[in-house]
Amino acid sequence: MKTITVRYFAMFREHAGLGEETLQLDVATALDVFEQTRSRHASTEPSGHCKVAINDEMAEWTSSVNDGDTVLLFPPVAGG
Amino acid sequence: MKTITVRYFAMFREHAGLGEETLQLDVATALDVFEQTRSRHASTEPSGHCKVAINDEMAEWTSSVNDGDTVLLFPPVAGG
Amino acid sequence: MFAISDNDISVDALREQLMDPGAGGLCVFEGWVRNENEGRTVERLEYEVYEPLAVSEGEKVIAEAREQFPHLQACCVHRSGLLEIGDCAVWVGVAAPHRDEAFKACRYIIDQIKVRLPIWKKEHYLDGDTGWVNCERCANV
Amino acid sequence: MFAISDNDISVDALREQLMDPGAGGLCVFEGWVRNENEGRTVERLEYEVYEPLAVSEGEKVIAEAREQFPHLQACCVHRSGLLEIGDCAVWVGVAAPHRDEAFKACRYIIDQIKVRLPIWKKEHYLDGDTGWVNCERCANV
Repeated sequence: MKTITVRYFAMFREHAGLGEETLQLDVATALDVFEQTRSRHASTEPSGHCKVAINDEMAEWTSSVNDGDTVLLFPPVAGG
Repeated sequence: MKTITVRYFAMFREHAGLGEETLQLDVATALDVFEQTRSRHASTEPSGHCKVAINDEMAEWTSSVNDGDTVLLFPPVAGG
Repeated sequence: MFAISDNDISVDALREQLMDPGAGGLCVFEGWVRNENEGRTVERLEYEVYEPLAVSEGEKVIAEAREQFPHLQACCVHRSGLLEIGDCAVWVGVAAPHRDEAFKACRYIIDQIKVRLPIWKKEHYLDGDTGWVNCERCANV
Repeated sequence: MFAISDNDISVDALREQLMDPGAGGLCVFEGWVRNENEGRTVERLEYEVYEPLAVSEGEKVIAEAREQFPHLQACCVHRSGLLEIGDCAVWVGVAAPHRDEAFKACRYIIDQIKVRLPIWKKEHYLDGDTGWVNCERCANV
């Protein structure tokens, strides 16, 4: 088990009802975090449309997460 | 012979030493006017790089000119 | 230079910042808040921005444009917070020796900014409803 | 709207004129007077414009852009007379529902204006010489 801080943005934050939480998760990759918290961010959006960052660096879904990492889950962006 | 008013612009005006003159010319087309006044606008520029207007309407080199027309000879343009 | 702004974008100041006696052209793109999206009347708009990553990713986009088109000056500011119809949501300006690179670099920057930066747009509709743009599926659960 | 101006172009007023609650984007191109052309130092620049035909041909270019890309607002002003380094020689603005047509129409207008309008540019060089741009061959006789 790893201690992971998960941050939710925009729609994900509204569905989770909170911006951030620290969880004990059995995860290897960013995608694992996305899937294990899916019910909280109430998303059926495929991960391909979403983005992820780890410790304030843009990351891939296949990026590995380590104990103590902060994982940021971004729903589909819409700048401009 | 036709009475044609010829107007010179930019470099053509500077070489002609005047902006406008009325000439008696034996001409059928705008190109004829260009060629018969070539020494005045001191141009070796091919007509293809230049433009012509007749009576304030853009015209083709093959456009015919009539007695009393004003022919405007434009050296290569450079807007913008 | 890339920045996020909570206040009205100072279009004139940004334009002046790009002035350069060696530049022959400036291409600017401004994104404005429209009164309509996909058939619904929009009353106002809200941008949520995760600023640390939006800024670093925005700077990266500008650096990429400068790599592809050397000798250009580029600048972009994106709004956050609540915007009204007609407000400027994003300003991109590129000054370059010639117009071709100014247009291409400006287009590159706005295209990338729209898809890469952690910025989300919530529309407030006339009927009181709200919706996150680009997030129809996650909104439907 | 196309116009020739003997004075500084009022960039802000032109931009405001294009504002439209249905427009999602504005693309602007400004041509600036550079301090250099083909390796020679330019001190200032002079535009000669044959206004009646420049205006009618400029209006035609804008009408063509509006035919290709419906629903856009477009405006262009070109300077005449003496300009200094850094001055704005031409301003083209296009507001449209989406950015793709704004960019394409703006590019179409400036490209056509540069080659079709009866406007001539005389450069005044640092060494006191002058030259008509694009007219190297006729200058050599």
